[in-house]
Amino acid sequence: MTRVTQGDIDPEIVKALEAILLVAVEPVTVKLLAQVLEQPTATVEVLCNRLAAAYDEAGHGFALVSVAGGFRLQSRAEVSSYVERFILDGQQARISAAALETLAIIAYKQPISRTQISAIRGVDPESVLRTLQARGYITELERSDGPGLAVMYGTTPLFLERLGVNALENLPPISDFVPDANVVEALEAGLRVVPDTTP
Amino acid sequence: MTRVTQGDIDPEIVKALEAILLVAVEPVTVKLLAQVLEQPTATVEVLCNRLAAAYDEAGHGFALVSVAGGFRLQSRAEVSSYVERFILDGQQARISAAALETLAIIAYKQPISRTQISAIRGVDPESVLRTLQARGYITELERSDGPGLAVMYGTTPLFLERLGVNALENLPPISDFVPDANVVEALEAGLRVVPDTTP
Amino acid sequence: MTGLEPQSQVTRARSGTLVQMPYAVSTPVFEGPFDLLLHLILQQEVDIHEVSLSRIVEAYLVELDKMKSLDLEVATEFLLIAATLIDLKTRRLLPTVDDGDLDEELALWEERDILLARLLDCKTFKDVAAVMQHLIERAELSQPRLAGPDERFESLMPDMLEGVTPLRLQRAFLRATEPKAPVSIDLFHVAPIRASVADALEELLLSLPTSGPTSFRTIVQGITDRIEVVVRFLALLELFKQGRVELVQAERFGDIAVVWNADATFDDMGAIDNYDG
Repeated sequence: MTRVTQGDIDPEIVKALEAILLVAVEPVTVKLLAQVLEQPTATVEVLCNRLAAAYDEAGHGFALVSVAGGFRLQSRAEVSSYVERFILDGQQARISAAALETLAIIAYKQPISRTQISAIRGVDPESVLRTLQARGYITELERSDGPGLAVMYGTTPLFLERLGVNALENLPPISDFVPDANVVEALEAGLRVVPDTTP
Repeated sequence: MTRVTQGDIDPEIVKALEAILLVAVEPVTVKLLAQVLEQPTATVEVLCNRLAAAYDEAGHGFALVSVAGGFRLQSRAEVSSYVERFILDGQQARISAAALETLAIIAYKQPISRTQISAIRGVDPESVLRTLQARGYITELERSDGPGLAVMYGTTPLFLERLGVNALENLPPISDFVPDANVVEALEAGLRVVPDTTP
Repeated sequence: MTGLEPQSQVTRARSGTLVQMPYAVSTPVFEGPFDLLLHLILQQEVDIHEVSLSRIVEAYLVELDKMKSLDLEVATEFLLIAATLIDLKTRRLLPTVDDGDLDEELALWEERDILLARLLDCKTFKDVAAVMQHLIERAELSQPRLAGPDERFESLMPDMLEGVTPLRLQRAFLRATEPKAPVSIDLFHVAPIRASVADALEELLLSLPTSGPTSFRTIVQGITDRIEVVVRFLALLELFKQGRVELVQAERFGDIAVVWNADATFDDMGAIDNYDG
């Protein structure tokens, strides 16, 4: 990394930059990077370009590219055939009940954060979000200004397309919901004053 | 990347390996990598380890680690403060002491039933089990053959991932935790039947 | 009770603590009877020579009170352990008594060994849990790559939504958002429990001398709080140990006959008055 940090830049900043780019799921703007790294945007811009060049030169299987107004790591085009094979070999065809529930919550409540989903389902949706995002059914909506603010999720046009629906407004309404019998029964049993264990 | 491909390995394979690791969303087994790269598993194993060492040596902000039975790219711990600032939303809800103790029992005694856990802890673990299952740390294994067909619990790959451990065998041996002599003595003294007549 | 009343209660409960703390189901300082006993012994707050059983009981009651719920399993386990402790204590305080019944003696030893083994188990997994916590904290310093393949590979993704209709999606949403029936819901109406062995002793000392022969079930008749039953049982054991009452249980799980021992002296009464519940 010494080649990247020529001049007066702390090598720690380059390390941090690489770490952030690795964990980022969407392209990261130079502005946001500058904020997190506490560096001038010009410096960050230069660093990103140097890093991209260094990856190219070293012949890594990944590349740092400028896309959609930000920087992101992606696999290198020349080894795409391997990546394709990997995706096809590791695929899982059917959606799980948990994933469908999470997807439904996002569809009806978007924009919604991971914490909010977790509060509704009582389950941390992390791995499900990974899957749904990898399949392109959901996406991170634009983060509000500044680092550390909650990522909000929403559904994609692909999601609507696969569901055969024109627009979100055309999803079946959920306002007239009445709990069905077994739910009411379960709740009633829970509230019974005398437990069933009495002989 | 030349240092990684010393010997007769095609540099293209290392590139492909890096590209696959970059697009993977969970640890990739050496077996799957070998299949996609069309290389012997032994070769892939060596390659992964060399790649991990090369990343360490070059001082990258990311690392290749062996966790939960596979390899994955992750951000380096030493720049965690920057990464945390970048993804505040990703904070895990802390796990309670009760849940952690139950998880420890399951990790070391699996497959284990709810009744068996209850016998060890003196507390019905039902709600804790539900929490742990909801978070994906434990799963129901096959039912035991005995009467009543008790549900048996075991830990999941996600549990290993969260602990940063490669396999159950890599957890510290339980013998390391058997209370030492003075603790045993203190407990024994507390429960002694015959009054202490020694001076 | 109609179907709608409980639902409104549950909704209220959900908007309260349940939803806000989905993982904090129970985080008392002491998680169960072994945990508490382990703590008391290892802190050497209790020397079994002068064991203040009431202190263990009160400490446990305080924890139960904090939990704002009373678990039958917990109460039962606690009762068993308390009984064993009293038995051990009695045996220690009366070393010169000729141990006539060898079976009884062996049974007590066995009880005590089981208790010891369980305490050791408890300690072992407590320590393991601490190490696991450390591992988790260390692992959390590194975040995994989760971005997945970029859009160039989108067409390769199998359609997981095949067969998923808008109606199925709606049902999944309703399933996900429907009020869940928490197990502890039946405890919301329970008022905070106030119970101590000292109070129970006082009550028994007032009633037993004049009541004539009675039984445990009669004493706890009409009492619905399990902990109220527990403290009366412990108070009876205390009186038994002090020779104030005779206890006879004809069969396992049978009722316990309670007979006041009128021959006891007034000195003993003083001792009971000082019982530091």
